[in-house]
Amino acid sequence: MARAPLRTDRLIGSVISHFFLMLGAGFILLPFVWMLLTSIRPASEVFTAGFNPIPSSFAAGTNYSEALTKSPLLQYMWNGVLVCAGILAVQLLVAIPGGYALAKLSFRAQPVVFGLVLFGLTVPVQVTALPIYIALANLNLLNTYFAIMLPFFLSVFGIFLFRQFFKSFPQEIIHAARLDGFTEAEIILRIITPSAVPAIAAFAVFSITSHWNDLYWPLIVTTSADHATPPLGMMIFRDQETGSNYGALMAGAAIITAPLILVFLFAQRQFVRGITMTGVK
Amino acid sequence: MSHLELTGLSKSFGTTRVLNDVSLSVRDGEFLTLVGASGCGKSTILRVIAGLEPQDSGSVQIGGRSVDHLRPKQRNVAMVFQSYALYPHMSVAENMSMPLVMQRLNLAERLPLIGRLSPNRRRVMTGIAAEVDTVARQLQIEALLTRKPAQLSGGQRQRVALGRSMVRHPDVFLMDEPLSNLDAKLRVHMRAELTDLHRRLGVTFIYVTHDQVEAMTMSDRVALMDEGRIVQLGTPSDLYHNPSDLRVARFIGSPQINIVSGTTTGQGIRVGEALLPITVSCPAGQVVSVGLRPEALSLDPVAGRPHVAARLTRVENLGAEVFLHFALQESGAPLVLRATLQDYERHKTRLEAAVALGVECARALVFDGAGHRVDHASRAAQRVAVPA
Amino acid sequence: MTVALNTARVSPGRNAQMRAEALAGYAFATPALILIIVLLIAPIVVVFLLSLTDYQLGALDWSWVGLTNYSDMLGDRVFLRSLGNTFIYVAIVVPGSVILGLVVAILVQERTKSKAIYQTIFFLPVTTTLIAMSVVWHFLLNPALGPVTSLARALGFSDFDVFGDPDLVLVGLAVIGIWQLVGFNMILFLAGLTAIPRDLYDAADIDGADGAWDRFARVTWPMLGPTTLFVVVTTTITAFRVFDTVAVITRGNPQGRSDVLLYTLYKVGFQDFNMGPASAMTIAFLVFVLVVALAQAFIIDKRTHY
Amino acid sequence: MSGLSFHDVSKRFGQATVVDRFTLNVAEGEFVALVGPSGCGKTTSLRMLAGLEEASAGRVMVGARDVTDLPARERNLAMVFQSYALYPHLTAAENIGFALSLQGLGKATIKDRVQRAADRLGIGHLLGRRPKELSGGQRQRVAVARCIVREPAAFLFDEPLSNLDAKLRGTARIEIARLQKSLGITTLYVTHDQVEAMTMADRVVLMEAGRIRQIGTPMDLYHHPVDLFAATFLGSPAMNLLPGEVRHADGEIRFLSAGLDLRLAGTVRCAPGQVTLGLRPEALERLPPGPNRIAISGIVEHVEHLGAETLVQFAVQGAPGTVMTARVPGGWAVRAREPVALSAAQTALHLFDATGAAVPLHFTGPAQASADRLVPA
Repeated sequence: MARAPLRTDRLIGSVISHFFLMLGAGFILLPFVWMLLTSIRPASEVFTAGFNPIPSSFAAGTNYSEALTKSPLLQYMWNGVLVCAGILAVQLLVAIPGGYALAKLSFRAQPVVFGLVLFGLTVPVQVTALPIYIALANLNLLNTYFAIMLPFFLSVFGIFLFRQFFKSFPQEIIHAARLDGFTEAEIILRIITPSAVPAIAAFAVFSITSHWNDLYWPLIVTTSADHATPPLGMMIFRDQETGSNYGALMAGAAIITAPLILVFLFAQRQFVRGITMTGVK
Repeated sequence: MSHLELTGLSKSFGTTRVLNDVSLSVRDGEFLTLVGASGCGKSTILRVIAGLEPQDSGSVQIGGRSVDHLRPKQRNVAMVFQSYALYPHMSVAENMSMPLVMQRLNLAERLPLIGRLSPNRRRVMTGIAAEVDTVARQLQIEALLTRKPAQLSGGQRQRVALGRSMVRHPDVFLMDEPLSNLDAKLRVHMRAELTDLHRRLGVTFIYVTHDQVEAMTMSDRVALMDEGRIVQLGTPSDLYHNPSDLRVARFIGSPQINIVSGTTTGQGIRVGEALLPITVSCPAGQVVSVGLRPEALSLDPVAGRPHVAARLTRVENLGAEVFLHFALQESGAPLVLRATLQDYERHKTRLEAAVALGVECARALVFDGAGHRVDHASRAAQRVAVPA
Repeated sequence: MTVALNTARVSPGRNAQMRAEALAGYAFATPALILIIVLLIAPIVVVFLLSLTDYQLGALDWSWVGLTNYSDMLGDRVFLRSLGNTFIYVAIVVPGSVILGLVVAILVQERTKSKAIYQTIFFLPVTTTLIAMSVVWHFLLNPALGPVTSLARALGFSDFDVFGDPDLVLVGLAVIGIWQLVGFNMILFLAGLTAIPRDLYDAADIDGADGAWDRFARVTWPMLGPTTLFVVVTTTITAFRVFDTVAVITRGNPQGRSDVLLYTLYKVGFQDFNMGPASAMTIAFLVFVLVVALAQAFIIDKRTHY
Repeated sequence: MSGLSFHDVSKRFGQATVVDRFTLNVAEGEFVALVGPSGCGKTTSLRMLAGLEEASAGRVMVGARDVTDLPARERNLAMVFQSYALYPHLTAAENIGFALSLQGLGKATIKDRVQRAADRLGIGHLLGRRPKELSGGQRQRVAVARCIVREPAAFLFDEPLSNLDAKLRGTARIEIARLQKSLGITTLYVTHDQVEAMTMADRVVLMEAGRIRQIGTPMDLYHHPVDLFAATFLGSPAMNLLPGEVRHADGEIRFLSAGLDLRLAGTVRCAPGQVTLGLRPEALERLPPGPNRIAISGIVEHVEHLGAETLVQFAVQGAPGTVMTARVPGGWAVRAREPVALSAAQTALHLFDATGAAVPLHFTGPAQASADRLVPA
């Protein structure tokens, strides 16, 4: 909608803004590009490459197969999938009915429960780590999938999110359902849940990304590679390979970051919404 | 029989009294409208009748039987919501069959997957589908059955919502501002369609609206509500011609009734310089409000008949009729006069200056200081002439 | 459910629908409530109690020590140093990522065709596993092998070792922190920007505020107030919890200049199993986070009039 | 203050032409309403004049000044937006004085002018509040005050009443019209509501699909619509329409439609062919048919009592499927399923040819007695 005399101004403005945006984009992309370049570089060249971006010979095959064979990368990823799926399933089972109860049903303890949820929103997981760790240690449950998942079965954020989402769900539809003869459980199952698909998708993205990428808790409760999640595996892998094989290391890094990046590229909209639903967590 | 009886309903939200001892008797097959400004408690009454909200005290009877202890689904009432409240993820057919599914299948049969194992289920579902088809045909929405609510226009959604309430053959239809989400043209059309539907079904309708035109045009009787009470219950024409209260007079009718304040004297009511020969039962020297409908004023004052002096401030010409806005000469109080185009054209030149407006005292409505109607002699005679 | 004292006043209607609702409410809220108690409330109480003991994992004996852990903590050089480092880190990351995020959001917002591409690129780091990318950054900034250093060398700068230099290490970590947060903040600001009604800019145009700066200062910036507050608070809390990069890249080195709160807490609690002091630190950490959260709630209450 | 004009202004978005060669002159002090269904280009035209949208072709002028290439702020126009576009972070006073503060006026001057404008609209006591703390009607007045405080060359309104409820709309309508007359300021007013256009404007511009269909005084448009679109857009209830055919037979001109045979008495000049007959609801009256009147009867389907008047919908006898609405005085007791006999003066008839264009009717017969249209006593 440029006005005629302003056209040149706009052009200059757009050139300047592109310049800064590209500079920023370069900064953002630098590690990704270098990760990919190094992951296809022969080992001999890694140490001499300097700033030379183009590998002289192509060693992707060696590096990637090494990354997959020298460490149980696939095992880590499988662990990651299991852990994330387990966490998400329990979170949804708890949070959807809980959110509905807080949003649409009136019972005496409701304000107290909601108050606890709000309080929980401000408490980072690191605060509860010590006692939960001690309990798990005393129950001999360290180094299990259960231990990795346990603290996250409760997602106060999930309960809060679904409560907010259901709060804006028209009360009239629920009234109509009650008149039609739905029980409250059926309202959740047949009315509320189908309508909450976008919220569920967004929450799933949020939950999966944060637990796929989490390092702190797995680092505490697992010491073996058997149950290590991808970030922990990455750490173990790096400690084994200290300084010696950057090509394979970068290939490993590429492999464990790839799933989420691919999902992100394919389903950007849902992904962004899922992650930005909260800044706190 | 499904006559409906409300006795002494009261309800408060916190410290706000939304219903204040409301009693109402609705005849079987009647179209009764609850009308009032937002927050007057009219929608709450509907939800109490449906059992969606509990009353604090009082009782609801349908067909002579108290339903206070019944859950909403057991009361056999259907409700059409302002937002239509269609299930967004279900097709039109599914939406319409839902009340019947819930009535006729037990909990196990309703379960997803497992429910399909029941042999009874298929039989019941076929029966329901046939009934839904019948209703859909009546409402001319049979072509929409496979669509989702999001793919429908406002008017179509409205019909689906009606259909959903019709399939269960309820004793009472409760309608909560069902037309307020439609555009003006469609609203006028649906008004006629709804009254037509009421006539065909012959079932009790309780209709809630804030729009006095809907109340006037559709109902057998209208209950005008204010602050949780019924102010007046009567036929539309009763409310228009014989309002019992200033609030009713103001609410019903568009353009709004003109209210001028006057003082009672032995000879009549003095409004500014003018003396209107209206004798009321209250003592002289009292301040009263005189209500004059825009058609009770005229541009041709007959000599000897009462008139008031006013000056024209604005003309609103709607083509078919003209609203003339005046300011009363002494007090500046606004008056609206409704004239035909011909009358207006005829008097156009005269209107430039201050004019005398004829007042048809027989149609004047007098209200005392508390806003209650006060009857007057000239009025009583007129009453007979008012069409029912 | 209480038995109504005055049965005449309470109609049976209340009981039918309301009781069903209340019953369902309790049923649905119970799992959540149990988890809240077991995984949130009880642990916080336990952590607080632990902070008053000398409990060590695996030890049979323990005793109450009162506030000793707290007084020790306030005298502990390592703790104070990590607290200081954390604040420095926050002080770099928050302004850096918030301002850059805002600038990028405004620039991106005005692009038409390339908007989606830029948005994707800037958001990319948010989706990635920080550990893996920390390894890459470590390599990028490696004084011997890293391309950045060799580029600097080629441009005539002297050698530098970001993660080996006590004065640079926090800056280096902060750069990674900013790198990861800019895109996230950009998205939040973009959401704030799109929520500004176009009409306001039209009105500003007619009113005479049509220069880029006027539009920003008179419309955009005031309208972004609540968003900015939210972004600052979230970024502060996220930055406060810095752990991954430290654990992978520096492990507190060199000379403890990159010890941060959570890393120290991790070492004391989960490597040395000194549960008492670790619990005291946890409580300190919780207090900081709660202060920020309360400040936010307070400011929102005071300031957001629209 | 000055007039406004559009000269062959067009607006294209890609392939779509939203406004097509729009030409209009608004005289100094005149109130012109742009009316039409949504998407007809009325708002785009207004925005091009305001400088918020660039014209693809043509010139816009404020007074004698060509402003086509000027930025919005240099056009000296004030606008009230549909959403009011009040700055939520500023108080009512700051909102009203915003443009003045940009002009660099002194604090005292601004305060004084803001107060005067606010008092004029009866919101003087609300100046310290923020938009969020104001009701819809109050916001709308703040938006108007923001315009008058600038003493602009002209006012532009973009559906300013559409966010108000029906009652408030009625009073706001009168208020704006009065204010405009007392300030004597040139005004261009966009609305989709024909009642607003009819009651407020000196002249109405009816638009459809980016083009002007008719320009004229409200009464011109109401009584002499140029085509079917104009005829049905204005007036509520809408004009009754009856498709049929005009035939010349036996020296008479007749309108035929299914079982209906209306004799158009007098000498009407009208070519034979397919036509649509139009009749406003108020033209149908309870008078016996006579010379120069045509009779229409039917069975009542639905009655709406509005108090002062009654709307009667009836199925027209002889024209199956056609339902007409008659608007009659409130005193008439009429019930559904009863027969009605009505008539209409010939002068109240409208005819439209197959393309929808109005056919001019000239009644050259005996003088049309005004008694024809007298309201029954």
